[in-house]
Amino acid sequence: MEIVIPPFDLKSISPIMSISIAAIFILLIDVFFRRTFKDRLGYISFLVVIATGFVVYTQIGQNVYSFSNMFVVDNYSVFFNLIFLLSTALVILMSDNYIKQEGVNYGEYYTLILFATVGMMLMAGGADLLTIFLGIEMMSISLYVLAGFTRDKLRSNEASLKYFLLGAFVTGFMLYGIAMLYGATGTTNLKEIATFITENSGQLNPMIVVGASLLIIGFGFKIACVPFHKWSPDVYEGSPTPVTAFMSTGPKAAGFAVFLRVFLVALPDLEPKWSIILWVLAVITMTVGNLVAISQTNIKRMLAYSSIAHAGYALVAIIVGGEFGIASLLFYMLAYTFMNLGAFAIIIVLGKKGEENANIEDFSGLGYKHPLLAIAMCIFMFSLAGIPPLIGFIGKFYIFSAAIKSGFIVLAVIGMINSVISVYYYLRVTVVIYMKKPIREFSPLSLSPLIIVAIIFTICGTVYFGIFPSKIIAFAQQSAVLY
Amino acid sequence: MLNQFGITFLDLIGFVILFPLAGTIINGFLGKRLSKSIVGYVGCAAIGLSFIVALFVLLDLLKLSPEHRVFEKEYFTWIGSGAFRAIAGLQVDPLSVVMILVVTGVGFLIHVYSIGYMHEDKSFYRYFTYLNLFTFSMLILVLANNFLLMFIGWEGVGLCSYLLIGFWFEKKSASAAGMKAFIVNRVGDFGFILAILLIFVTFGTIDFTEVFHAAPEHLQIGSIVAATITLLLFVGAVGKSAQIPLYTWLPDAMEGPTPVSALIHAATMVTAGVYMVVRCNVLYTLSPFTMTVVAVIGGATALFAASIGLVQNDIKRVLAYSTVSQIGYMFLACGLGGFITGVFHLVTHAFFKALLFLGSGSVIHGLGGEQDMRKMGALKKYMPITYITFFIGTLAIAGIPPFAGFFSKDEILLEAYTKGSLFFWGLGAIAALLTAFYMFRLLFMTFHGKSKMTKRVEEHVHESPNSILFPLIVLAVLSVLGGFLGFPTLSVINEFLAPVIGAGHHGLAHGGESHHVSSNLMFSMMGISTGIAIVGIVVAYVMYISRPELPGVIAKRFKGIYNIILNKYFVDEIYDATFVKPTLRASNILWKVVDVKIIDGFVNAVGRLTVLKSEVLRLFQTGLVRNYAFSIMLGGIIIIICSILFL
Amino acid sequence: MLESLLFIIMSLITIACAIGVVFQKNPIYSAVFLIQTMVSLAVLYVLLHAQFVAAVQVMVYAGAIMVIFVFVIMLLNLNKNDMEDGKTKMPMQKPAAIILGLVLVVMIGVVMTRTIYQGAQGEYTPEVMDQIGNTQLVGKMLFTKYVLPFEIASILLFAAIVGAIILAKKQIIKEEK
Amino acid sequence: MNCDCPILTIVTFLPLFGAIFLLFIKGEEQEKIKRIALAVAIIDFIISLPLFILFKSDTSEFQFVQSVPWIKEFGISYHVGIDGISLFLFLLTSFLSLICILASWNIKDRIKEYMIAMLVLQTGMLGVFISLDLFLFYMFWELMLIPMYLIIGVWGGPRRIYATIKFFVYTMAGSVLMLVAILFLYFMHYNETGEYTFDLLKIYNLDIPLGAQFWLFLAFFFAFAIKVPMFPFHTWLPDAHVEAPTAGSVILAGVLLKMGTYGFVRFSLPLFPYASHQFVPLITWLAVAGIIYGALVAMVQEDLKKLVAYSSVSHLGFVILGIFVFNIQGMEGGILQMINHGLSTGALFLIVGMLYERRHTRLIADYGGVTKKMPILAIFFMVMTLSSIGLPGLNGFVGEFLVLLGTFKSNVLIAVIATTGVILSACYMLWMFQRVMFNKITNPENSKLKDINRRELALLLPITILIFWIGIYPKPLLSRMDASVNHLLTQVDEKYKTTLSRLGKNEDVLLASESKREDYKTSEVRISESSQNPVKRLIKLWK
Amino acid sequence: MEVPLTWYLVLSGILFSIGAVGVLINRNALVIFMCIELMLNAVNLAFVTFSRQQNSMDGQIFVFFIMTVAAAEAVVGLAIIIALFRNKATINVDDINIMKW
Repeated sequence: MEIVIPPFDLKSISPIMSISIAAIFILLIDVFFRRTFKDRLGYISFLVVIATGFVVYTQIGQNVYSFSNMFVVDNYSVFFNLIFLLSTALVILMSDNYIKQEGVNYGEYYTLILFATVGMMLMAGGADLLTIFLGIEMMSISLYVLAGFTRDKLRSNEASLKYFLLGAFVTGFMLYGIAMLYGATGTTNLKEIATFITENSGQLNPMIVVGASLLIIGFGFKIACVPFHKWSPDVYEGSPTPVTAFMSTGPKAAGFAVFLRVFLVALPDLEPKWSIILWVLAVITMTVGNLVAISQTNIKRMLAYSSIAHAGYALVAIIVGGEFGIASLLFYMLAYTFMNLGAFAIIIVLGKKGEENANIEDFSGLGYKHPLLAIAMCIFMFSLAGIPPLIGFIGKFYIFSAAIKSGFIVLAVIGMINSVISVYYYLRVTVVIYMKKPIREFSPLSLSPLIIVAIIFTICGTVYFGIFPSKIIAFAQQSAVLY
Repeated sequence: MLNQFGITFLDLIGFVILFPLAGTIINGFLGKRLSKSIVGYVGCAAIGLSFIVALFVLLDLLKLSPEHRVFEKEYFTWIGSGAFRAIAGLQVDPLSVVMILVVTGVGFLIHVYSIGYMHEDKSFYRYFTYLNLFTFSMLILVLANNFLLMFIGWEGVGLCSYLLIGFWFEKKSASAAGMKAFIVNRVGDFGFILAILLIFVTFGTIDFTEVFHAAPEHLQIGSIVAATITLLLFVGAVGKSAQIPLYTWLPDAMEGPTPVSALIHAATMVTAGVYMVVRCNVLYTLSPFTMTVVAVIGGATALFAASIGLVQNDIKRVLAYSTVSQIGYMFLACGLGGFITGVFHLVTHAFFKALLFLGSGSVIHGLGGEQDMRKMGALKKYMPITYITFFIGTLAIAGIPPFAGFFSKDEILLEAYTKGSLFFWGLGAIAALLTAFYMFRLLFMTFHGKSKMTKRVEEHVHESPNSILFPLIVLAVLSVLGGFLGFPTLSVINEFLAPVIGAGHHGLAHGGESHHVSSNLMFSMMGISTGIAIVGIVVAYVMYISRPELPGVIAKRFKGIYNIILNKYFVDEIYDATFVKPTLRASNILWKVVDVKIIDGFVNAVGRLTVLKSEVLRLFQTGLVRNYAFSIMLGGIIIIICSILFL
Repeated sequence: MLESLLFIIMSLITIACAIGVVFQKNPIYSAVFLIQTMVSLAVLYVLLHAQFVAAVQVMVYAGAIMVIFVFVIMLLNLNKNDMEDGKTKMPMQKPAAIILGLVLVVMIGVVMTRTIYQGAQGEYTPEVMDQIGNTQLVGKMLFTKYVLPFEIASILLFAAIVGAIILAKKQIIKEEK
Repeated sequence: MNCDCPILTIVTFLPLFGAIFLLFIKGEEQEKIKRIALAVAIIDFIISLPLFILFKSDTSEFQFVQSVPWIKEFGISYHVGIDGISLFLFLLTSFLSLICILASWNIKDRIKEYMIAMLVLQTGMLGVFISLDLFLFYMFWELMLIPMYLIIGVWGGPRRIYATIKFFVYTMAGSVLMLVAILFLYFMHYNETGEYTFDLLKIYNLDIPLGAQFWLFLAFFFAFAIKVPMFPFHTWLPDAHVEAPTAGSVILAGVLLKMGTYGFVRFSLPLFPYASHQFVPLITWLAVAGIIYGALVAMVQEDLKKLVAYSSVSHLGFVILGIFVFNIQGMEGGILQMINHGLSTGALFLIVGMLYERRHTRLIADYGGVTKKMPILAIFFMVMTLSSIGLPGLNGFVGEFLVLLGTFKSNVLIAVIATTGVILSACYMLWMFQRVMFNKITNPENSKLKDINRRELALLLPITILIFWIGIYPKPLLSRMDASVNHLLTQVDEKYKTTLSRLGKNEDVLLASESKREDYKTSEVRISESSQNPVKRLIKLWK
Repeated sequence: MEVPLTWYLVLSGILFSIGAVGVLINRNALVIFMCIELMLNAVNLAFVTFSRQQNSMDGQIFVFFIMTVAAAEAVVGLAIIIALFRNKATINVDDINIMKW
């Protein structure tokens, strides 16, 4: 038995490598140089992420499969990687203050965040169900831990446990789906699955169908689409706020990255089937998300439901598919990252040790006390609600235009009606901020410069790209081809 | 026709309206700071100058040959939209000249009168502002060269009437009366606007000349369009001229200062309807049906209002009902084709009714604001000049020769008899009888008999100042002489106005031809009508001078009828019950039920339902992991089943 | 014949033990049943010519992983009664879950029996495998085709360990106060 | 058109920059903030004035056009321009914004945020009227919601939160469907021409299938009808008005409501002529229902602002009616009525605000005899009231009359019913006036009232002047509208006729625009001739 | 080769279902986790069977990775359970619902 070791295209995984190595190094630094670098770990990881961002940026236009077609670098994955890195970088900026305040300022925190990022990048670049599976697990395991990171808090524990149990449960389903696809097609490679199905399309293979459905469960769980969404409000509420922010952006985007890639690359022939399923899922997802969000009193929980609703909108992009659909998804994910992280950043800023400003009512009178923060929060809320000229509007606009272009007018209309419902609860936040008398004292803010940077950056992104989205749209369009 | 300045006075017609406008502006903006006398001078001067210009205009017009006595001066396009255009322009023809002379002439006198009458009032300047504004509007009304511009004046006078009725706005009844006047007038305007619309749609223009020129060619006699237009116009006239069924505002309008009642609610504004009908005589002659309607309503109003006037005790209200009645006469004349007769009566009525009102004003002024006739009496000796002038006015209105009212009223009755039928003549005749009766009743109750004044009042009674007496005297003179304008054989006014009727040149006109009536008939009619008037006077004399207890006895005997008449046939109450109350009730229902409960309720229900759905849906989020797992599995299985079985 | 017999016996044991896992009240018994299930599965793997997997199943799963489970059970000192107190908050959950499970069984069964693999056959027939050796093959695959996942798996484990440590540390050390 | 200076853009965005500038000023310096905001508004208004003068009334083309690609990927461009229809609304907006800022002088609470909201709102509103790109339009359309929402919600009355949320959600609900329709048009245009564009002028040329027209029209209709608001969609309006601060009410009534009617003119009619015609019965009846209903409900209101709000429903019924009778008089009347309503209702709200500032009540019953104490206010109040009830010689009449004329030409019955609105408006306005201003002062609170000060005079006087101007000499307005309206109607007509002929329906269509332009010109000539020699002309006429 | 491979697959299906049902009906977090392991084992069985069916190694390799992941999850999961237990002294999932609605 001769063993031919294939060439390792390290360049293609260089971002992954750099992040992983950085993660390990941060851990080591924390262990050995804790005294010196204790407070600098955030900066270091931030710089690493930025640097990796540049590395990723050089990968634009590469389009290669590497590692025996296990991994792919194309503009699609590059775009997503940039979103992940953006989200990671911002979350790192936001975390600094928080973890110090909560007394969990460990190097492990950054390590895990970086590992989660690695997992997400694997998901976006996975060309094989195995890689994707490992990526998902990598991300999930890191997130399970991160959710329970403030481990002296019961809420955090509970979030962690719920996330973990349900995640593992769903992993079983997803794996069974992968097994079925493997059993039916003899391969786990996305392209080969597609080829197989195309070649044997004469027969209706129930195993593929069931496998695909099981994958929908798995991915649907990650993106929190109804009825697999129930973990997310609890977990969002219980997790440390920066982690919640992280979970609602990067990992969610990764879920979409995988979802779209698997279904468009591996299962395009089944589109008539899954597009109907997803149609229904999208509709109930946005409706349930928006409806339940109305009656929430906890802002993190409210944002969780809002995030469910946004998943519903983004699902529309997957249903639409095609270049337009993919581009709109890419854009939407980026937009969502900006505005949602921004909103969470404000929540973090206003949080006190031990009691995070979790209730919407706690924002009462923010407009009197901290006008700039209030304006920022309103901008994010309006953007989430999809009101021009903010990036959220362009994102929604993009997705629904894609839907209409492909003839999903009913879907678009339902989506639009939903966004009206959503206006109601986003507005409530602004109402509380500006129109209610303060019910409590705001503690003096301990603003670390990092989080200020994060807020400014997200605001700029939300506003600037709302008004001049041209560049990003162009980039998204250019990235909308699955290699 | 040119004077040394190279322009005719016709070209200066604009000044007729500019002077009052200037007066308005000066008094309106500066009046507060000016002294009362200056305000008064400005107000009077504005009208006086207008009157002078109007006189010169008349002279210039007379220089033209009768068929060319139409002059239009167009200033600018007021509204121009597509084919529609309304030009701000003035039209001078015999009719409008007569009207402006009456308006400015009588108006001037009343302005003068007002200086004395209103002298004590704090808002003196406001009063003159309104009065000048009124004159301005009235002049626009009569000088307008198209319907829409006329409508400006039409509404403008309505506005001023509103403002002046409610002049003492602190009096609730006054402000309510003003509002009532405006709103009832609006009902009429509703018709007027529609008429204008229909005229434009029919003729493509709203210019008087063009419309009247085109009308006979466009429309058949008796055509529905013509009938509709004229009826709608007549609705407007009914509102403005206080005819049945829209007369109710006029008696209430007596809440205003008395000179106002004289000017607006007797001499000028209320006759605008008559003016308008005469102005549109071409159209009216095209619709015999409308003519009949006009005549019937006019006649009915004349009789009806006169009957109410019989029993009223408020001096001004009696005059108000008499005004309504007299305008009914004018409409009766117009409806029967006697447009010129109508105008003639308009003019004479302006004289004697203004006189009567001013006289009553003098009385009220003298009595310190008392208006109830039952508390007057024997004023003859206290206010001799007022008494004499008032007596002249009363004779004039009662139709005693040779006073003004006699000629015009007689002509109307003649008209009714010749053109119409015995029926119309009967209406007119009975009304004339009643008129003579109630006017003399008024005279007797006020100036004759025993004094029923309270002590306090009696001490203060005095003859009015000169500024009040002067107009009375002038008007009295006019009331005496005015009738000769239309003296049957040398009727100046007939001749002068003839070109206006029937647009001058087509054969349909048959206005002002009382000449054709045999003089025998004419003189017998005169006799009869004089007789009627005398009967009325005699009855009044019997009842109020010789046997003062009689009215009470009669009132008791015919208690039912008396009450009905005393309460003005309960028309106000009927309107209130049939229009006002139901509208308010309906509005309340619309608001409180339809708007708040149904429409808004629906909107809110949608919102509440959404929240409710939210509240229900959130209950599925139990917080129990196993439930979540269950829903995941259930969802997954449903998806699988669906994907296999149904898709 | 022997093979079928073995299969039937082992599968029955597996199912029985699996049911035991689910329905045992005491977690420690559940753990034991789970170990038994895994061991019987290992036998089935051998029947499927997957010796390496079978070995790993016993060593890693039944051995290592389940030992941690038992260890944790002991650590937490759970006894039967911990789970008994209080009524269940979801009385309908159990029957509904069983029904759902039955549906799932039927569905998977139908799908599995109806679908026959029709793709190309691979090169690793049982004969080839026996010849080369299952373990060698796994090794070869891991270092050629699956090298990337393999490396990732290492990071994954690393992440998991880091996570476990941070979560299970005794207390949050109050930072140098 | 030939103006190189991007005057529209400057006017539109100047307030926004003003707002940004204000951000950097300390909130405590109230006076400074007010002055700056006022200065911005004044400058803005002054800059916008040349538009009126430079505007060429002899062309229906868009003028002062500026077109810059914005989001090229979607074919979105910054394409702005005005024509005779939008010109006045644009000017009205810049004018009323100025008034509103001046009217907000007494706001003490967070003046900085308030002024910022005002200025941003101004940009949004101005943008709506100049946008010639559907996307841009939608953007501004939604943009202005936010500041308005804040103005009502932060500086409003006791139930402000309910009102503002209702306002926002209701309006938003209408407009999202419009977005779908806009997108549909966009792709339809792409399918026909292969060009991605939101450019309104290009989309005008689109030949939309009838079925699609129906739905698209409906989508736009809801957005605009809610904004107007038309009869059954109006319930947000009274709430919003009652709760809004004075300036908010003024802007809301003066400008925001015009967006809906403007939308009908600019979008619904030319884009979907066939559907528009199909919907005429429904819409005209709704409009008439609104006229009567609004008037009736206004009559029994106890709250001044509610009364004026319901009167808006009534007045805007006229506007809608004018637009949907498809003739030049109706349309011009409708547009003029938009401006009139903006002025007179805006002023009414100002007056109510002045009363409210002094007495802190809006209940009619709490007033009475105010004239005694506030004679100058009474004059203005009277003028506004009269303008609102359409007294000839004031602005309201011109618009109302033209609308009625247009309506009468196309549907007599509706015109007759609409005319009853004239009676009703007199009823409720005068009754209100009587109860507030006349009678004796019964409430001792009222005896302490002070008459309006100079600032308030400065608010009302310009409006009054405009009211008189439009009432007496509306020609500068009408003549500037003429070409555009004519062009619009011709465009609609032609499209409608081609559609009909394609459908094989050769029924006689009532022609909307009978090429009035020539008519109008000749009439001008005629006037100038006639004024030279009137007698001669008359003689000619007589013979 | 008398045992049809489908039987293995059916067995895996049964195991998987039992595991899933176990997750749904157990209240002890640890047992739930065990049931999840049961599900993963069922998946492994399916993979191995497919691998056998297709004469390829890929399935077995996949199983290898699943085991790795299972191990990782086990570590993390148990750590989470321990952390929770420290704070709340129960691992009854029905009691862990402070966050709901």
